[in-house]
Amino acid sequence: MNAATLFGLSGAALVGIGLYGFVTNPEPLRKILAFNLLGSGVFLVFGVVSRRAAASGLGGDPVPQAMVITAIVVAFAATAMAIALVLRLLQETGRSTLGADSPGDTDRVSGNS
Amino acid sequence: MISFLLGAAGFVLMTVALALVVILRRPAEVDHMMAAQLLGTGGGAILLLLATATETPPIVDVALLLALFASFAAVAFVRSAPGQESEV
Amino acid sequence: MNLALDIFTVSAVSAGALFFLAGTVGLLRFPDSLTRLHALTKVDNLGLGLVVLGLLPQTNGLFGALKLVSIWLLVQLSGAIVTQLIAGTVRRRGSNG
Amino acid sequence: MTIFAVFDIGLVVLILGIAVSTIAARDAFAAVIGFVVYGLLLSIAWVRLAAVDVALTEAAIGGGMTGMLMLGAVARLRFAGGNDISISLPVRFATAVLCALVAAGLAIAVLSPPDAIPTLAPMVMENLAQSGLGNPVAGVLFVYRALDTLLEKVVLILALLGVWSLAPDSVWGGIPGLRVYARRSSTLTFLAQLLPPVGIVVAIYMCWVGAKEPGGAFQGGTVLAAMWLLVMIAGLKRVPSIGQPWLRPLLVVGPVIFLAIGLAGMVLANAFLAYPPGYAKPLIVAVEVALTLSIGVALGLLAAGPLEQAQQQ
Repeated sequence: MNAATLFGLSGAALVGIGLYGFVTNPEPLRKILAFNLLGSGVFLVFGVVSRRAAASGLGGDPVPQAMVITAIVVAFAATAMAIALVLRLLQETGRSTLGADSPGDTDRVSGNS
Repeated sequence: MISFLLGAAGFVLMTVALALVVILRRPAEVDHMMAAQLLGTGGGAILLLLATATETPPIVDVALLLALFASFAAVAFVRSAPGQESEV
Repeated sequence: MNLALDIFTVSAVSAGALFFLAGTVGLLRFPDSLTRLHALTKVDNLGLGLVVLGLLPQTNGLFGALKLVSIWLLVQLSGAIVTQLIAGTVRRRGSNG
Repeated sequence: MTIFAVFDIGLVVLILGIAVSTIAARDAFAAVIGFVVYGLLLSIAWVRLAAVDVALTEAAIGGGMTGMLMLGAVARLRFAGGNDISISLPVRFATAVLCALVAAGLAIAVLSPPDAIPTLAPMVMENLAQSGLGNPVAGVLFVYRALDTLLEKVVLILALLGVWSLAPDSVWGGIPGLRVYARRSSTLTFLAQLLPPVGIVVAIYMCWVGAKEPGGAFQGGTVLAAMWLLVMIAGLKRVPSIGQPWLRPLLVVGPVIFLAIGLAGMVLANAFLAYPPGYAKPLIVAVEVALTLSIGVALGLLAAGPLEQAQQQ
């Protein structure tokens, strides 16, 4: 097993961990955090795609790398937007979730992340 | 030489990992705040060793950014630490 | 000449790595936050300094060496200040967790 | 080779451990600290994957900026209600099993590589010389996939507009609610005076070196944003209201120059976002410099958060 595969497997595990946190944590902020964790796991899997396609004297394929850089920046923008939504919700209702009786709504808040 | 530098990087990684486990398991937030600082120094040393071992000078730039953002994150920790609300 | 430089690198980097270990031991053993903070910053900065010193002969060119030293200076300065800030938090809350 | 393997396994175990502790942490503050540590560690992993460009971005954004953004929210949400929903053990268990299945599926995909590995790397390298750049990642970002890069800047600005639009009417056009340091602290002031000059040099260096080696507008811009935030947190500069006349032009100067060069390419090089032969490198450097400024302002304002105070006259 080479290094790329090892990091790819850890990326897969991170997706699992992030998904679990995203589903089970009731706080929206923790959900956003878990979603970021999930995202970075996906990026790591992409890193493996890049590393495997190493050619032309490069350490990795530059195309997936450029895509991951773009993805990190876009993920940051989405996180900022999601946090702004949560803070606005807190301002309006004094709570950071949308009612305990409708768990579907809770997901919608952080679905923007 | 290369395997020595890598071994040293692995050793520093081990000490950093141990320290992180100790820091993050303690209950006090103050201990948690040290974590970023620890990665600024320890992570920096690991990256510098890797840069020399793999003969990839650009990795030194990663160490530079790591150091810069570790202290930035530490300032963010201190700013948002529990107990700061009363003054705001 | 080359051998001498290599020996220098090996000894300095080893010493640096040992200081990192010492910092971790300090973190494990010291009783309160302030002393742990002390162990972390002082010892780890010294460890990084020794690693940088050891790597200097292995860099190619003056610019690379300058960059290594400036990283150490940056960590040293910002580390000292950030530690001061964290210690301030400890003192204000009167906790020594 | 074995030392590499031991190092990598240690790193992976550490990263996974921090990830689990982030999810399992008791309070949000500890979770965010775990996330920052995770981001900084992940940049070491990217170095090991020979993706130094990504490592730089991850250290800057994953470690520094996302942490700053979330910590601002943690302090506000500390006493928020509505977090008393508890999830029963069987549901947790079922979730864990399903998440493990998802992870296992991905792991199988990782372990079964395709027979012919699809790669565009040789094509990138073949044509890189024409652009005058030395860094293949910068080549992809600014030559082959320039449209993606342009749209990504637009996404940043749209997200910022979204954050601003969430403000109540009373503070419309006001000042972002960045949490500044509560106490005037001479130590923090010193740091905020010491670090920004270093940071600005690093940002210029990142931007400059990006054409040849890993680095570029994203990383440089993030450093600028971090330094700006540091100065504002220390209270040396006030957080500007978003109506400031200098702020909005700075925000769009990068994308506008990018777009203008792209449109000029339609006339001079027969394609949108194509560079006239021989002028590729100077044009790309010009775009990068403008983008660095715009990214710095956009990221800084995004991390500063939603509007909270009305503009003072």
